[in-house]
Amino acid sequence: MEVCESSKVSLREFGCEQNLLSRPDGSASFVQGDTSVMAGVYGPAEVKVSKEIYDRATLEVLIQPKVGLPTVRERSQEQCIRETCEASLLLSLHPRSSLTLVLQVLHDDGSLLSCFLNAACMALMDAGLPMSCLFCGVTCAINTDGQIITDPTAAQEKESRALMTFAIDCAKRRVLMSSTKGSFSVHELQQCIAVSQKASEKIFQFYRDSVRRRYSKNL
Amino acid sequence: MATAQVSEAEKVYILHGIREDLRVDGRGCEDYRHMEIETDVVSNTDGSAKVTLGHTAVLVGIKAEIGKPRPMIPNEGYLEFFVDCSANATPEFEGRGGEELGTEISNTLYKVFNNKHSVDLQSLCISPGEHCWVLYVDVLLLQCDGNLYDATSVAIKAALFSTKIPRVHISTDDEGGKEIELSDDPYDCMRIQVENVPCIVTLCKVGHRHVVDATLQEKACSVASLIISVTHKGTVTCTRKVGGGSLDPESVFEMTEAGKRVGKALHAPLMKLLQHEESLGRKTPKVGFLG
Amino acid sequence: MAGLELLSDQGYRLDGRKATELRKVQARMGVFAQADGSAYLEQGNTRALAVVYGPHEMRGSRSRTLHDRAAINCQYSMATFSTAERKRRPHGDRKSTEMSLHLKQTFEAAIMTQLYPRSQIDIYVKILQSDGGNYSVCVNAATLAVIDAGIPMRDYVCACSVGFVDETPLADLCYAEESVSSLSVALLPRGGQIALLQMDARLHQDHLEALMEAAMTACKGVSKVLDEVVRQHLQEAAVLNVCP
Amino acid sequence: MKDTPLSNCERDFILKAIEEKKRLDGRQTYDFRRIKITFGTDYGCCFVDLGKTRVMAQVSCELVAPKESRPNEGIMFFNIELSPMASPAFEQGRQSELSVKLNRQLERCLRNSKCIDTESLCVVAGEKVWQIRVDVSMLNNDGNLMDAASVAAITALCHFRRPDVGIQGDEVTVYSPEERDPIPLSIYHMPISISFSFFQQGTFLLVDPCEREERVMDGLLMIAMNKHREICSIQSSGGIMLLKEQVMRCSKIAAVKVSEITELISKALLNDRTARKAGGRCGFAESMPQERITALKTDETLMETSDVTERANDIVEKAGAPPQTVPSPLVPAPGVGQVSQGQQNTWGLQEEDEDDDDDDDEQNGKETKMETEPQEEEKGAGDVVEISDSEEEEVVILTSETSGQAKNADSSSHQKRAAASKRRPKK
Amino acid sequence: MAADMRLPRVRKTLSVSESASHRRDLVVPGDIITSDTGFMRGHGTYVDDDKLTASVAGEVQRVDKLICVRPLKTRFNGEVGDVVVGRITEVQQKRWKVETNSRLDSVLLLSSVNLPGGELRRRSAEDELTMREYLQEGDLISAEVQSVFSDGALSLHTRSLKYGKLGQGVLVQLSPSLVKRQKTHFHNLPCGASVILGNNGFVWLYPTPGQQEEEAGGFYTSLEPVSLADREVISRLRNCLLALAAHKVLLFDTSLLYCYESSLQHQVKDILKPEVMEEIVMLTQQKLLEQEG
Repeated sequence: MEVCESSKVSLREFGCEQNLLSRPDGSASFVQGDTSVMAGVYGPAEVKVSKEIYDRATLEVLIQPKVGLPTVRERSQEQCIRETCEASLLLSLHPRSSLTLVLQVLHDDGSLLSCFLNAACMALMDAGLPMSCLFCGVTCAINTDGQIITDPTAAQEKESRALMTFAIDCAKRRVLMSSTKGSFSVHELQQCIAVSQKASEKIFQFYRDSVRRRYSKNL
Repeated sequence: MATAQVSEAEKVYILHGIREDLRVDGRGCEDYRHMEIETDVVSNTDGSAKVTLGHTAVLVGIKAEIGKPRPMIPNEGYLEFFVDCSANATPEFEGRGGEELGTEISNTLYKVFNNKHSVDLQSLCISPGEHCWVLYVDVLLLQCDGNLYDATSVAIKAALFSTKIPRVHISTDDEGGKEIELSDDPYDCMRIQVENVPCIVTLCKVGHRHVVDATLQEKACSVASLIISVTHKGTVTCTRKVGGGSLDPESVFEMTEAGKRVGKALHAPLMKLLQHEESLGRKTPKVGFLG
Repeated sequence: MAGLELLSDQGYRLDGRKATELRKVQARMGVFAQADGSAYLEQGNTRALAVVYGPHEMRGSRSRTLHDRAAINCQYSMATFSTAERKRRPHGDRKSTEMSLHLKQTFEAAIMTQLYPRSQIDIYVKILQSDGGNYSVCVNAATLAVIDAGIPMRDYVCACSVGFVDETPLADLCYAEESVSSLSVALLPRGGQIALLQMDARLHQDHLEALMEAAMTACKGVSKVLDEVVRQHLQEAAVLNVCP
Repeated sequence: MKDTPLSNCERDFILKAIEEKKRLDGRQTYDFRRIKITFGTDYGCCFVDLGKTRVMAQVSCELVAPKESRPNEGIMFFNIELSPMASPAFEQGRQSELSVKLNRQLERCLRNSKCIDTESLCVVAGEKVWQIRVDVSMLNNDGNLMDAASVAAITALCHFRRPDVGIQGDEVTVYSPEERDPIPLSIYHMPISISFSFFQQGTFLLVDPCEREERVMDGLLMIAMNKHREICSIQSSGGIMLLKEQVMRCSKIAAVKVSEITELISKALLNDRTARKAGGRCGFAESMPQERITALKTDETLMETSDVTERANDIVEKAGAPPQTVPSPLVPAPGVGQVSQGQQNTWGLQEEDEDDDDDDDEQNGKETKMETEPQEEEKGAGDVVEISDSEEEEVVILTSETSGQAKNADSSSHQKRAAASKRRPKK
Repeated sequence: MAADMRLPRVRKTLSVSESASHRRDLVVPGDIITSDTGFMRGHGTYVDDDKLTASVAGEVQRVDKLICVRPLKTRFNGEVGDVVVGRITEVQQKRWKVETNSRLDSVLLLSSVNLPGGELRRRSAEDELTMREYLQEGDLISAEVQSVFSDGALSLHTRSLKYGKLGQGVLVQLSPSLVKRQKTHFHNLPCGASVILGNNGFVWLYPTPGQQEEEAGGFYTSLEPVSLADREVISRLRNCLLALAAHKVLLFDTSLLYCYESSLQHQVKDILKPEVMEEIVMLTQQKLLEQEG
């Protein structure tokens, strides 16, 4: 297996704005290159009796596509994100209540799922919800030459042989969630995980910086 | 209302009354309530009729449209039924509340009317396999006071009687394609033979006897009823049992016999009335809802 | 527009009416015995049937209960055979839902709902035959039905649509005229208050006043007819009523 | 989820203020809030901020068969989506009264006023026409969604470019933007909806109500107009009684507001066009405010990945053949399946372990709370991990080798740590 | 078997006769009744610009300084002391909900009924549990309005031997405004049946009871078959009531009795035919006028 070229292993510029909407309890927009997502969090709030869970909060994740109504693709992404969030949020602190995370696609230029994850994490942080750890999403694509590309654009995604998105927690750099498409070897998978772990450090550093910047005036 | 609430004592009173052939409103067991029928009441349709039976009111509109014959029967047209249980009839029907009842009635109507023994479906064919007339029979329930099936069937028969389908002229153009032309002349039209169209008689089993044209209160006392469609010759074309209770074979026989008798007698005055109305012509203004 | 001359040089419209002439209005109150109030109204070839139930105990979800007034619940539907082209669904599409909303809004303004806290009033309107001005006909029919039900109202609500052709306002549009431009007004004639105003047309602002004036005059015309119908109904009933 | 109800005193306060011609945000009665228009990366994507209300519009197109009644006209489709992001009271996929009202008003405002030349959208008469779809998503509801939506929709339509098509015989080719420049829609005029809210039985009138004001208002009058002072639609809503004079006054105010907003839209469109021509990047990344402390941006970052392959190799080698640790269930007799009995049961043990662990943690947490705090701050993130590492090692020893348990315990230790760190600021 | 089919008839449009057009007491919504501020505003009116205005269509009625408008048809607007016939719709804790054709369901409290075993018996928790045995959903009762709640709902009581659960008989639902207020609404008609003319427009027709069985406290109903003769009378009375109501004739014992007498020449089931109905009502009115004059 070829050693991947370092030039491909880069993250597009990314940015984030927190607390940009007035209605939600927490909100954030996250931009990765041209891909951008807005997230809003409501909760903990009253929950419908039918959805109530007696020992923890009910988390609902909704993805709003840019055009038309949510389809099966959005539903499966919602599932991935919900599981990730459930793993990191301390839901048992808010029994019998509801948390709603709404994600709105603003522009899709590849690595959408990882952008969803990052926006979700920033919004949850903004909402002040207790979490056991932060998480971030990294998308890796393996192109036909076997090269690993992190944070691919839509065009790169199209040309790739395999596409993997991992959610990584900040404490141990463990994989919280993985979603893959296409074919790849075990070795490649491990490589991608390793790359993603590396990339996550940058993102976590960015989280840290942005939160530090945000609270710079308060402290 | 679609259903009426009746206390136990009232039930007993109704039950005993029917046993003695004297119903609450003074009728015998095989008497219908006063019925008013008028045809041609809605002008956007090809045929229409309004029937009131006691407080029950039904409006039927028939629209003829050109469609494609069913592949299995290329030389026949067909009928489509839709029953709109509107909220006007009772607030229970608001939103989707009336859909269930509507589907139930329309399913029965398909069985009763959409066959070549009831309506001459071949006359609805324009060119076999290609074009035929589709009659959209839309039933609108305006008020429910029991016995919807009978009122609906009478209204459908009357509406079919009044239906005027424009004559069709088929011409062939140079390339062999057929062109359909509808006649503009309102008098140049096709009528539907309604002689064999059956009427529905609903018999409600109350206690040990059965009644026709049950009111809502009587319906509430009955556990099962039999829907029988009968032609003018007294032939039974369809029977259906509705309601949760059961009927023993003897009473089914008795009810069918009674249904035949009642149904047969229903056709003669209906046809007489329809012909009488037709003979009045266009000069007498329609009463419609203004009466 | 559309190749049709809506207003001839002599000032006549498609159906031979003058510009400000209303269609013939015929109505009857108390059509059905089971409802609390009912009315049938035809305005030209548009015909509507309105039925009122209530005020009665809240049905369905109690959460809609209003503690200081009655909740008004409207449903507008069209008979499947009411239009030239057969309709598939009698109600539930966006347009009928909007129409139901508009009716609700109109009658919330006119009915003295504060007299019936925690109750509900149902108004169901069905278009049997449609030839333009559906909203107006529904409002007029529903007004009669509400009066028939003995529910207190500030005043009649009368509705009428007007259009604007060749610098001339046309009153009470039929279907063919409606496609060009239409302004519908629901008016409480005595105070000149507008309960609902809706316009679907491109119209220069300067013409608005003239058009609204025409609409209000037309509504007042309708109100005269309704008034006659109600008085007639009252007398018919009261003539026979032997006063104690 | 239900919207939080407005308290009576708030209601009274707002009404009182309106009577005194004052508004919550200090505006005058006829003032609009600040309108900001930004564009997305694609054509036909537009954001409108009206005060704190924020909506997004996206225009898209596809080739479809035309309606039978209008064989040579394109189709316009509008959809306003009340995304639950905008307000907790909005539910996904439900046709609420509000959504019907907004959708119909937008249709009336943009479709019925014939502001777009639908005939130019015809490709092959009777067979293929363009369907232009406008999706408006509400992102934040702070009142007056209608005006924001109408501005967003018309701006997006102006901004939109559809692909060019070529017809050769029966074949229709859609050219990609690289092949041929996309074509803008032909727009005759720009109708903009202006909302007026009425209070106290129509005695008071406000332009551009915010969410609080919308809650206490009696009713709304929406007038859609273009800059030629042509009214495209009027709609009153809510149980209000209007007088003719009020409607006339509103229409005059609307004319002024519309010309202002039209000006703004044209300017925004022009700016965007020049920016795009200059080849500059445009999109959200650019529109993100740099000066706010809530926002941060980084540039493209490279990563050191030299050891990635080694690490991957390491892991793969170490793992080797996957250990068959999963004990197969014993079958005492045919047809009887059994779990747990006679097998290695880890459940009871694990629970105990966790309990112990918890206790430990709790004590740890309490003890270390005071002492470790300065330390932690100094050392930063790495150290926190270390502390937990040691804990985790313990955990790993205590529990059996099933990974699920390790993870379980792991997360519980995380919880503790988070709990501990949460306690810290209280001090 | 009989099926009576016919074409609908055009309603005779009454030319607004002189006598009627002079009736100034008929008003429609929005009509100004008086601009004199000395009057009090009653039901069916409101004050607009100091003018007393009608809000419903109907007859103006004046009692001293109080002006009301009584609509032809309306829901029951109950007052204390009114006799009502109602149907139980719900059994709740310590009370029944009763449908009485009012704008809200009426309430019958457990404490406002006579329970078996003496009038002054304390209501025990057991009684609460066995409420459904006394009155269950669908049962009809006669009762009196005890009080009116602030939202307009009525509180009923049956603490008199004449009130309580109703047994065999026929309920006719009419408009409350057609029922004349009288000293008593319970009548044993000489034709062989009894009637309760509820103020709420619910009229209960039942065979005249032989003697009151009082021990059950009004919760016992006989299920013995009613004789055919009684049935015929009840059915005839029912159809007469509907005929009178269709022609908006005020209902009280005399009008009902006259109508019954006028109908005797017809078969019971024919009474509801429009032309017969008209004839009977005309006869009734003549008799009523004769009696008056």
